[in-house]
Amino acid sequence: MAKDNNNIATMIRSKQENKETDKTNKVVLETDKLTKKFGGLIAVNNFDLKVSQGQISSLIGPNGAGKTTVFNVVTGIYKADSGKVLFQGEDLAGKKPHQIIKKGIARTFQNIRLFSNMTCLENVMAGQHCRSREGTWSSILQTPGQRKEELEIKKNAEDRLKQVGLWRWRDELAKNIAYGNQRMLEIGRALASNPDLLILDEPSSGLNDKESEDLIVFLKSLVKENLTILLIEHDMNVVMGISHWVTVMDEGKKIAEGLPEDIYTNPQVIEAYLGKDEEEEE
Amino acid sequence: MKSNKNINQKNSIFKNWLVILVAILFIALPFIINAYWIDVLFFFGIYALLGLSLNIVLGEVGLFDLGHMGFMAIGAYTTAILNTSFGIPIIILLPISAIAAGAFAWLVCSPIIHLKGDYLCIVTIGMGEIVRLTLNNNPFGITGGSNGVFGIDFPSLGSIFVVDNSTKFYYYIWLIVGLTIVGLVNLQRSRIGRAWNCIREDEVAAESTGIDVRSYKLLAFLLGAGLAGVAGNIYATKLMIVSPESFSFMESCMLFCIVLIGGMGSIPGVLIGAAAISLFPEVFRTFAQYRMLIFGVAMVIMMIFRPGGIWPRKRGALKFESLLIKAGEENG
Amino acid sequence: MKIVLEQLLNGLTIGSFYALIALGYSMVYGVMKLINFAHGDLFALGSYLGYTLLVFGSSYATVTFGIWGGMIAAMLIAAIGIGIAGTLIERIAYRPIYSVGRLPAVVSALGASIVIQNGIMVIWGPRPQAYSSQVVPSVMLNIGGIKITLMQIVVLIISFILMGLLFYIVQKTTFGAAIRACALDRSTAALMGINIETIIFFIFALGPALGGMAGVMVGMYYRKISFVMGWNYGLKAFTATILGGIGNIPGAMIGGLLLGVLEMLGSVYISTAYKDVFVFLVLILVLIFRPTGLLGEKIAEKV
Amino acid sequence: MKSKKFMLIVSVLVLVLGIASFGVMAADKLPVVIGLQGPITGPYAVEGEMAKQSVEIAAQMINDKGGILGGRMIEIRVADDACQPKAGALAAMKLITQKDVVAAIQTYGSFVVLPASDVYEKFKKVNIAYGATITDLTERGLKYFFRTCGRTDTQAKFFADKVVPYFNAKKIAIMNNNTSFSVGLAEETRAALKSRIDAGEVEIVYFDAINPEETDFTVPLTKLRETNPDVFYYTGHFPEAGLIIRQAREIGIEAIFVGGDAVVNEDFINIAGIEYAKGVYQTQEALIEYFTNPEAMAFKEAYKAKYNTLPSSPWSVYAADALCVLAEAIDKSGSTDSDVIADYLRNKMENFPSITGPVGFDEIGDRVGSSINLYVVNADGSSSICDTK
Repeated sequence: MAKDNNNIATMIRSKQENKETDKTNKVVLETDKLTKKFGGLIAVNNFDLKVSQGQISSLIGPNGAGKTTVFNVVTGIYKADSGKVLFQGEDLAGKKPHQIIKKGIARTFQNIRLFSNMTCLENVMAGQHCRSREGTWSSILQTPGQRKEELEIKKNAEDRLKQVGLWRWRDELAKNIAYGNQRMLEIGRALASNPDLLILDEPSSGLNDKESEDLIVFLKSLVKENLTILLIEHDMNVVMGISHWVTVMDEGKKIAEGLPEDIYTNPQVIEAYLGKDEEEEE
Repeated sequence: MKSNKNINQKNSIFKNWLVILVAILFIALPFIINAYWIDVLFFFGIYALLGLSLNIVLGEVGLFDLGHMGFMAIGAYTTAILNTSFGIPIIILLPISAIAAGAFAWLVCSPIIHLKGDYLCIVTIGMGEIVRLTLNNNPFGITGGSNGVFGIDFPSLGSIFVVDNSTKFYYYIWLIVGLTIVGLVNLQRSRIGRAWNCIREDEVAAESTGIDVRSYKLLAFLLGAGLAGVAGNIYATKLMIVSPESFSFMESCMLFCIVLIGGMGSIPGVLIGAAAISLFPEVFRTFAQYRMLIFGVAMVIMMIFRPGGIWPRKRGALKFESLLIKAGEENG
Repeated sequence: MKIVLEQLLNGLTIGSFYALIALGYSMVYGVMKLINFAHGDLFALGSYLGYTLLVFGSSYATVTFGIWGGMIAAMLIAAIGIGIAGTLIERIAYRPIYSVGRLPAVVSALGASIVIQNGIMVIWGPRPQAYSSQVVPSVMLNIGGIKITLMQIVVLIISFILMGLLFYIVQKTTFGAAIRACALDRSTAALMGINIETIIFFIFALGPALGGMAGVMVGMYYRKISFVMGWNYGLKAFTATILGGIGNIPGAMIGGLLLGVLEMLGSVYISTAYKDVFVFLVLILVLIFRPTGLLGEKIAEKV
Repeated sequence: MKSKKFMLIVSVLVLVLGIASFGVMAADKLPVVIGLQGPITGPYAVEGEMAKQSVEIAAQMINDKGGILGGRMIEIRVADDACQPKAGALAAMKLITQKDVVAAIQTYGSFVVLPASDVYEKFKKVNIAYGATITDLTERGLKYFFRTCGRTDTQAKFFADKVVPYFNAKKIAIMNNNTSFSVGLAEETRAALKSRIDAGEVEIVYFDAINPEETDFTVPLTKLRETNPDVFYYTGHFPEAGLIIRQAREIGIEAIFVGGDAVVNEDFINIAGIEYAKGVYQTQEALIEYFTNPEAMAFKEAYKAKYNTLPSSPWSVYAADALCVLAEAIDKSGSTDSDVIADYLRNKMENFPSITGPVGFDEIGDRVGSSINLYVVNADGSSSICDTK
């Protein structure tokens, strides 16, 4: 554990160096007093979250804190009981998931949800669905426009596959590739929709150390391309290593937010999260 | 499944050859066989068309539809009633039947499309039964009750193109099946087909990937029903009579089997499934009352030994899938 | 008023048949997530088995047990026979394909259904058979102006006893708890030390056995049996299952009884010919507003 | 993998072709082949089975007498239509393509006869229907279509003109089972009664359909009971009729029960139980039991000898009739040509003594000279004719 902590400390240091390059603090995503109940259980309680443009924000908290529920509300899978979700100033209330991704929020899932019986390439091609528009008739008749668009989709998908390092698995069924690759494929699929904000639900869970490190490098490279990332993460190495901003959640409420180094030393957080749940990671 | 370019390339050529061979055989067949077998093959074509239409809903999108015959019935009765009462030519009624069946599907499926799996299944059964029972009860005296509607014309276009004998009907149906196959293969390779498959694989992920699940499910029902409506039109003109007996729940179950025996979402599979379901009973008619017994046993055995169907759809072959998209293909 | 009561009783009688058959669908579905399309035909087979027993064994059984005893004996033997048939079908047609998903099992089930239906036709012939009036007493009762047959009362009593018994087994015994556990989560149940094999054997024996008994009762109540009757009753019972919430055992009972009464209402207030249209419309409406049936639990989608 | 599939396809095609070649087998010179299209499988398999038995008995009888056309035997070739319109058209095609099939006896169920008769017509093959009574069938002006059974409108007229006065009935309930035959008879009856209704002599108090696949009819019957009819005319078939009479009596319907010509038979009595079946009336053209003409006696004897009972369906006897008629036409005209046979049947055949009495055909192919009677079931299960004048 001690070694880990050292590790984190180094990461924080390197983070501070990066600080200067941070972009403007324009807020991309904001939740305002968000509340979601399941029966009697209040999963998310008056939760406020801000995600700034071009940054990697993390949402952390012990199991059952309501992090994934926040994601699900933001991406439209659940409807909020009260409160607002604002994306680039626009209220997302009542929007369906497929409309929200079109607005520019793409996501991955905690327990990877790929289209298992489709190839990796097809998975990524499917990711571009909201960015393409050819209709039923042009598809049946295979009009030149449709053919052109399809080629573009394919070209983009191939680029994305190369970007996430899965080019060699392009024709393999998604269910047949290694777990770590599946994680990357899911990110690739989300990226294929050219999002402004990428929401990742525990991207490093199930990855080995090497893969985790690669993931960190990869996510950093994405931010350089002016992508905003919001992630739920349990792996403190990852959180501390890449986050610009950390929000801590417990029992549906926000208990702290701040720079990673502040959070790392925040006694409340340590008590709620690190203190209790360190052993439970994974 | 190894993704080896060379092998795929070979398969591609092989597959094309196979397609051409089968096509030639189908064109030549009426010159070899007698009228009875031409008719059998005609009904094989009808089942193939129906199987293809159900395959959109069941195979591509994974929606359990056990009332598909209801859509065909709408198409067939639209043709029959409009032709016998108003004398509208059959050819014009072909698209009208498709539209009527599609519109019906859209209307009835809109409120129920959110249902999951088996619940959707029973609702489609209910819908099919409602259609059949209503037709049987002769509402407003237009469906002729259990007698059905008879005296339907042949499809014709002026006096030059008249489909009036078994051979012509054979070519007629297989021409339409052929066109449908081309259209459906194109669809399979488009974003629409991909979206459908995504919904089948994982609805939540599909929705989050930007696919309007509800609309695409409805689209599948609409297209499937429309095609079934076309099949209904041709069926009605061939038999010159439509009666509710032809659209029973049992027939819907047989369509379900066509898709599953062939392989979900696989177009060659559907053709094989349709062949199995429509030719088998004819081949075994000599066994009289044992025929259906054998048929049932065959279905069970089939599923035990090839649960994925005879010719399941192959994935991982997107590279050579493009018969028409050739450019920029090899080096991505 | 009297008429309404009479109709209600009739509706309940036919509803109790539906309920008994629906239980078989529901139990199998609950544990296996499989629609056992052959179940309706097993019910018909039960009818024919009971018919043969009553024709050939009636004199012996009646001498030994009396007329009602003979009937009960026939029901029990038919139940055992159909229970065995049910497990056989599970072994042959379903077991080899559990691992490959649910859809192949649908085809296999339809195949099994066709086999049983046509098997009955081959063995007993295509003519409809009739339970003889010698073995089935026809006694009319007039209770406060309401005309009811003795057979109807017997059928209702037996059905309710059977349903009560099943309800007790499933809800109150450890074995029932095991079944319910399997229905919730088969793999976890297995980890908890529940023998899944036994449970599957049991549900595939008990469900069809109930159906078989319903078959004998239908034969005794209506007398006429035909080889295609399984398909009709099966479809109705399946509808009842869904109406109540598939996989839910009290749901199947309530769904069955409700369906019987609905049919009755439909033919009284709408039209006999449109009765089934009415029933299916009600089903669709129920599902639009309660997508998992009346007693079905709302499935919270885990994302 | 691929080659396996290829093999599969090839083998399927080989199978198809192989079987196809069976169809074009060379015709055997000796026997005269008559096709029988009937529902051998499916829900009405019982009708197909009996028709097959009856026709075979009739053929046997003719063959025992030395056959036709100077010693040629009659051979029956059966095609199953499962009582489906589609399969009906296919079965017709199957018989037609067997070049040695001279003519066909076809099938049970008007909605199957309709498409099948069109096929026969197109290929100029004489076909005689035995179990299809809806009026429209012969009204289509077909050249090769005949039927040995009667039409629903004759029966309806008989009910209106003879049965209603016989019982001196005022209130009439009519129930059908939603099959084409049954609805046809019910509606023709209503039409036939129209003049009396307009004159205020009778009243139709109940007119509705039931679903024959059901087993519980108490609800519609209770409705019927409330209308308190004098005569209850059921135009459906025996399987559900047995249930209906029993349930009707059990809920207290006292009305006279009259069945259409598909109601009363042995199975009906079994299902209803004799205590309810006795006293049931039936409008019926030809119950085989009552024919005492030598042809019928011989047929009954031969049938009983082989199957130990009489055919329970009224229709199968007409199938046997059709065979006798065809045999006669072929024998007398000395030809197996369709046009000659059709011409003989239409123009030359008159009062040919067949099993169900004298047979002749009118211009549109309907049988002339069939008489309808009212029968009543006796306490021992037998029936006797009522004197309706």
